[in-house]
Amino acid sequence: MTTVALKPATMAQALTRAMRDALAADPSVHVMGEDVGTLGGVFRITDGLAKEFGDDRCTDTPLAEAGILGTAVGMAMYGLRPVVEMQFDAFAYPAFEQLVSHVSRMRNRTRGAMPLPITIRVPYGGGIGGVEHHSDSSEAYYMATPGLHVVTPATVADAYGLLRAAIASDDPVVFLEPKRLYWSKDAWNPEEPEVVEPLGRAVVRRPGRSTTLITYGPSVPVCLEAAEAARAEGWDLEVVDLRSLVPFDDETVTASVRRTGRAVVVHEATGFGGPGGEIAARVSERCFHYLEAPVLRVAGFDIPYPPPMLERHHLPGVDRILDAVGRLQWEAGS
Amino acid sequence: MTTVALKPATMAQALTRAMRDALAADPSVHVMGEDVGTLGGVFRITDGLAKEFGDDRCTDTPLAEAGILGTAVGMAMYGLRPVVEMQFDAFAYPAFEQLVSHVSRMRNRTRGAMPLPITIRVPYGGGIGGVEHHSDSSEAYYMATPGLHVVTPATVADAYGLLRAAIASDDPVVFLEPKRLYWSKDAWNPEEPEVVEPLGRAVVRRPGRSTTLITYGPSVPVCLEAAEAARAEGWDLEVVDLRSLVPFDDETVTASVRRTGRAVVVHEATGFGGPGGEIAARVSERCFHYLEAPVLRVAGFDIPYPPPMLERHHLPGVDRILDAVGRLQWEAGS
Amino acid sequence: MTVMEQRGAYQPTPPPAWQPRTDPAPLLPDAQPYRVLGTEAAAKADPELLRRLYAQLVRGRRYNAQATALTKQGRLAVYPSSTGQEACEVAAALVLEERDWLFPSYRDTLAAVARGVDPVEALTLLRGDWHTGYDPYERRVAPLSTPLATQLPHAVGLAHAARLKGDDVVALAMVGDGGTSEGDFHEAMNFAAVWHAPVVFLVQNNGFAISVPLAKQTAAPSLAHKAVGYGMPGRLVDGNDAVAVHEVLGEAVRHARAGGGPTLVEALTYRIDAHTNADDATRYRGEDEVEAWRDHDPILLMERELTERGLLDEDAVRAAQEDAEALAADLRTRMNQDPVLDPMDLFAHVYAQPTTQLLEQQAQLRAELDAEAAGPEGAGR
Amino acid sequence: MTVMEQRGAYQPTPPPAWQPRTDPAPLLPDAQPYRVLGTEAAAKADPELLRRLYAQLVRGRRYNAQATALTKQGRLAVYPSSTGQEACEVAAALVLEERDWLFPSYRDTLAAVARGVDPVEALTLLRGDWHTGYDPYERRVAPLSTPLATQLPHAVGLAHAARLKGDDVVALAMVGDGGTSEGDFHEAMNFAAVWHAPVVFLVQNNGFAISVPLAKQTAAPSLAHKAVGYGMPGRLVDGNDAVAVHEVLGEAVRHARAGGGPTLVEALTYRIDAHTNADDATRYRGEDEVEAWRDHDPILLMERELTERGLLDEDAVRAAQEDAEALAADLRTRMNQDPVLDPMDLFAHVYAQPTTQLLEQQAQLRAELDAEAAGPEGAGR
Ligand SMILES: Cc1ncc(C[n+]2csc(CCOP(=O)(O)OP(=O)(O)O)c2C)c(N)n1
Ligand SMILES: Cc1ncc(C[n+]2csc(CCOP(=O)(O)OP(=O)(O)O)c2C)c(N)n1
Ligand SMILES: [Mg+2]
Ligand SMILES: [Mg+2]
Repeated sequence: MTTVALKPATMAQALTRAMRDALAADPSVHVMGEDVGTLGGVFRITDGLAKEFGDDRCTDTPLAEAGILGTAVGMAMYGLRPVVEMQFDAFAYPAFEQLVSHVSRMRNRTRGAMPLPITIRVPYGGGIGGVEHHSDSSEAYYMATPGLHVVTPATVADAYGLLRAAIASDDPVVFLEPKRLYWSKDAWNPEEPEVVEPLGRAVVRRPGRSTTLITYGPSVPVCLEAAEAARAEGWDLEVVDLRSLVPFDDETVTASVRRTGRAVVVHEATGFGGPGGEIAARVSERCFHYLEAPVLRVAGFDIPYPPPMLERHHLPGVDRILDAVGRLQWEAGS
Repeated sequence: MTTVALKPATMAQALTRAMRDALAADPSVHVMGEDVGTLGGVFRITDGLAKEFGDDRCTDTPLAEAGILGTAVGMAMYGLRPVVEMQFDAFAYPAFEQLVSHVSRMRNRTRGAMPLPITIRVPYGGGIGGVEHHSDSSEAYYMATPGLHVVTPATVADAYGLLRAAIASDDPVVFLEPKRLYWSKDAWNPEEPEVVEPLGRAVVRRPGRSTTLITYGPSVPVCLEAAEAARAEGWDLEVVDLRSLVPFDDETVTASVRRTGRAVVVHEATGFGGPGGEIAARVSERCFHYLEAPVLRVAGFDIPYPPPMLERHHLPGVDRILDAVGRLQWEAGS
Repeated sequence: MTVMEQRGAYQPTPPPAWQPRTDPAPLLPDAQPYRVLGTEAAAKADPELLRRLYAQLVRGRRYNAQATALTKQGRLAVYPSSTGQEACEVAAALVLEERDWLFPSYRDTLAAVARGVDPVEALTLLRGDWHTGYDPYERRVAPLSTPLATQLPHAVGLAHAARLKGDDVVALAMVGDGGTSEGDFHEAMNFAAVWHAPVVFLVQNNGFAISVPLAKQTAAPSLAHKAVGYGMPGRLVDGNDAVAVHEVLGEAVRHARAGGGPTLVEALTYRIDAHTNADDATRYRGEDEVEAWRDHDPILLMERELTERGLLDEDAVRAAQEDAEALAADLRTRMNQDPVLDPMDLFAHVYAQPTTQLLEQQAQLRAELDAEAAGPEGAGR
Repeated sequence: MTVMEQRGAYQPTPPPAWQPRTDPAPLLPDAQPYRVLGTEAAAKADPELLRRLYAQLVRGRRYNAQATALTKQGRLAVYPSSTGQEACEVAAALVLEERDWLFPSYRDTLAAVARGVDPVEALTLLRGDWHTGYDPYERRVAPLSTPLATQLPHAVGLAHAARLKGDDVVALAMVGDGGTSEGDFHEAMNFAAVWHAPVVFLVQNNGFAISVPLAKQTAAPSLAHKAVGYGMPGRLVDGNDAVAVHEVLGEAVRHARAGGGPTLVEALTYRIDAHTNADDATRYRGEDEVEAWRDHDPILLMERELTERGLLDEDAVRAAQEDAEALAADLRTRMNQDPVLDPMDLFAHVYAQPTTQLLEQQAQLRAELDAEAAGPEGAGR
């Protein structure tokens, strides 16, 4: 336990610090992407890295996402650990073939001879008033691609710890950064940053007894807020922050739902074919005899991400979550 | 009812015939892709079309999938109905950005002013001894993309009818052709081909009472075989062929599962994050009080598609399906 | 004869008899960008055209200023200004016939406006009330494209389709220097050349892709040198010289319309403002560099020419300014009204027919909104 | 100084003072492909090299024939033959030092074999027992790449990484004419030039991408003309002239190693066999065309030269043939044995540590296989 006083820090600062520490600790770590050097990234997450480590270690690339990820593959083949920034969620799509056909499969293809320790940072999700193509939640694509880790922090400390763990991982990690939490603050001591346990562990953010909210990334604070609001209804909600979508922490999730008997999966991504389908399906499978009511999902609608002025209608908010929780209680009573 | 004698035809022939009839019926239909012209496609699905309609109507494109789909978008903007062939499942990935960022959203983006009636034919799935990148089941990616229809036939008649319906649709349709059913035969009269009802309707391929197998495409014949084999165990399985993954026919599926009380989702695609998650989740949600046991999934393992000599271990076969069905019966008895 | 067959048959030929498939020399750009203003060529320029371009430049500059001001007032979510690039924006719009198509990138709202799109509708995307605010078929302007270079194959496909239908329609597609690095740029150029499609590619090389300068984007002698690698002509033009851009683009459009195939035009220009209002350009470039380009400003160049030739009287200046102010005033007024939004639109245009699932979701939102409207009690749980 | 900074700073310059960033002239390919055999240049060629290349060509041809035969015997799932292209395959392997890297495409198993990869391991992908059959680090040969052109950025990244580490390693990447149409080709070329990476791109223009002839693939004067658009030299070579290919590639490799940056080499060659054993080439090309190329066969050209110069005695011919036969016999023998497969491998290499989910699935398969092994009773149904 540290005795240093905790100062509030933003998730953005924690991410920057994680890359800085990784660059300092391991000469094979290289940061690359569009505008990550001189500018420090459009979200300033790589701010100062080029200055401190030089543009060979933090590199402005040409504007071509497949090229960025494809060259990162080659760099990883030669023993480097590239940390790639995709400028926005939707701008990772041009790199999809490299991701699916190579990044995710190279270890398997070569029977383990050629692992690719690449971290692919993707600012994702909505709620920041972004115009079209700047607010996608694309995690379903990554979850459906074996060979990738898919990780997303919801707190400042996790942002640091999970990014360090991602960079240290010998497997490729898609590291999804919830854009709208970039400026969220937590008490966190950047002088003694906490390194979290290995990737793949969910955490109970708030213990509760009546229903489990299963969520991750940008929806974690929303669920915590909903849990607070639910007290007025007499509901004691448990909030599980998955942190890692792949690998999936069945143990933590199953234990929680077996305890509460009810579950709602909450995420911003489109409902149909989205991450919640997998989560709800495996919870239903593993907790069938414990469930008092069906596992419900509160997700983005099955529509392309809406324009800024309408996004509030699309995003799962406290009310929609409480509605779902309410429907579960009714089911139980029926 | 037709009185013409039915001759056996292959799914490949039905698909060719569907394009031929569409080209003949509508001058705005254009077929395009790699090797679709002179060669007639690597699977010969476009055989004879360039000869009959000229290379302006059936065009060999340069080797660039994003270019193919991107130019098809422009052609559709000008009132044509492009029918694009992606040579293999994994070779559709380079076109992912065009598909997700434009094809799926153009109607929405323009408030309906600019629909894109593009059919994207993708031979998919395994079981044909294909080397790496030739056997992917990529439907989860398409299902997670609002704005696309996702359709896949399992019979010769459906191959014709659904492809005609896809080409006639004013929305973009990802038309997934199960490679290993290309040479499957059915009694089908090419002189009087049957046009099926609108996209989006599942069909009960085999009625049964004890459990519903929910499946599509290449797994339909496997499920039918499993249903036959199950009679030996005294199980009467119903087989639902979804035909259309998007839109999803909740009505047919829900009705079936409510009747049988048990369900197994079967597909080749990777289990985790695959189509079965969505299907199982929505079935569980809608049939909760009717279910005697959890909805199970029999799917490909959570691994990159294996090499030909090992693929039989990966693909859901009759035994694995019956095992799952067996587990459900046990659950009910417990 | 089919459109496809016109390019002739192919015989792979063993090297002793091998010949280049076309003569590369005419496809290479000149060593210096083409210029008209301030050179001898200016004497030949049509005074009417000069005046028209001048008025459009003034109008464009004002439009950029007004749109930028609207971001400060919170009326636009973001605005990527084309200040300093008005010559390209305006010329791209003016060279086209009504039946032609313009494919703008996200920075090119001005080109759309110069082609006749209502500025409020052109700015809808950046205001945030909907994505594309105009009907693309009305002025034949494709939706503003945010994913870089992805609009280029669309332009090729559209031009090709028009040719297949026998229409003499040309598509002009706009892209930035950064966008040329994307694979879609390459694929579009190649399809255009192979299909001999009537399309003109206008690269506005404004020196930067956000913070990334051209030297980190390409090592080519010029971006116009890419053309020969596709078998199409590459042209280099002073992008701040509206007359030169108009002439080079006009030639390319006529060439395309006449069945000569595509052209790649690189216009050398400069982004005077930051990338968008949200960007801080001082992080990556010095003010001296910006100053050098202010001396080469498109309006300045035009004014000099017009003045020297005695073509710019006070009336013309006043008329141009009044027109520009009218545009700005109208824009201001209308953008200061809150847009009327219908959340139900979210579901209306996903498919031709909404799916049952979408209808369910629409009903859910409807109910939520009704509850919200009914006040805290109605909304209560 | 950093690797990145070496290219110099950038100043966007208003057009009156604008200059091309490099001189395009030296980047353009010659009008005719470079040839040595049968020309005066041949006199200067090292006899030892000629003999070595000859032996490798004979070996390569035999390898192609044997691999094709194995498809007929059901021992290979599919084989994309490089018959007729052996000069490129062999030269690509021979120009490299041990520390260099080769990035083959799916057709280039011969190049891998010529670099020392065990043929059985090189053919694993096409046999179907695993994907990559060899350890890429053993001979520094990247996995054969099936998705076209996707290996090119890998080669650039690896070469760049080597340079960052201070190693004088060169990467040579192979791609077909069809592959040049892909966006990844463009992005790789551009990254290589901007990063000044020590990489050599070898395009084997064999006239076809499956059935699609070059004229439907590009309208460029030559594929080598693409280089100038990236700011790297483009070279055109007779791809059936092993000495010429060896020389041009060797120069490019030395240039890259010395810090001169990347080169694009287009080798004009011809795919004598069908695309693969599963293809029917008569559907899209005539036998006369194939015949013309048989007269320009790489082995024939080399034999002519060696004979004329009295460098080819019976012993050398016999030695080459015996070596080739030994390779073929060994390949035949080993490929006729059923490979030993472990289905558990399916789960072993998805992640560094298998996930709990994968361990569950592995256990499931293990149980199924045990039941299967126990016979119909044990297997249940
Ligand atoms: C595919 C894609 N990647 C990244 C972005 C993010 N982005 C928006 S504008 C921009 C720079 C564009 O530079 P350039 O093409 O030169 O156009 P300019 O902004 O100078 O007009 C970037 C990287 C994007 N819009 N699309
Ligand atoms: C991205 C991608 N698209 C399509 C294919 C299918 N395909 C395999 S080989 C081939 C033709 C390749 O032609 P070329 O690049 O000229 O190489 P060659 O076969 O002549 O050696 C095609 C289209 C593929 N492998 N990868
Ligand atoms: Mg720019
Ligand atoms: Mg070829």
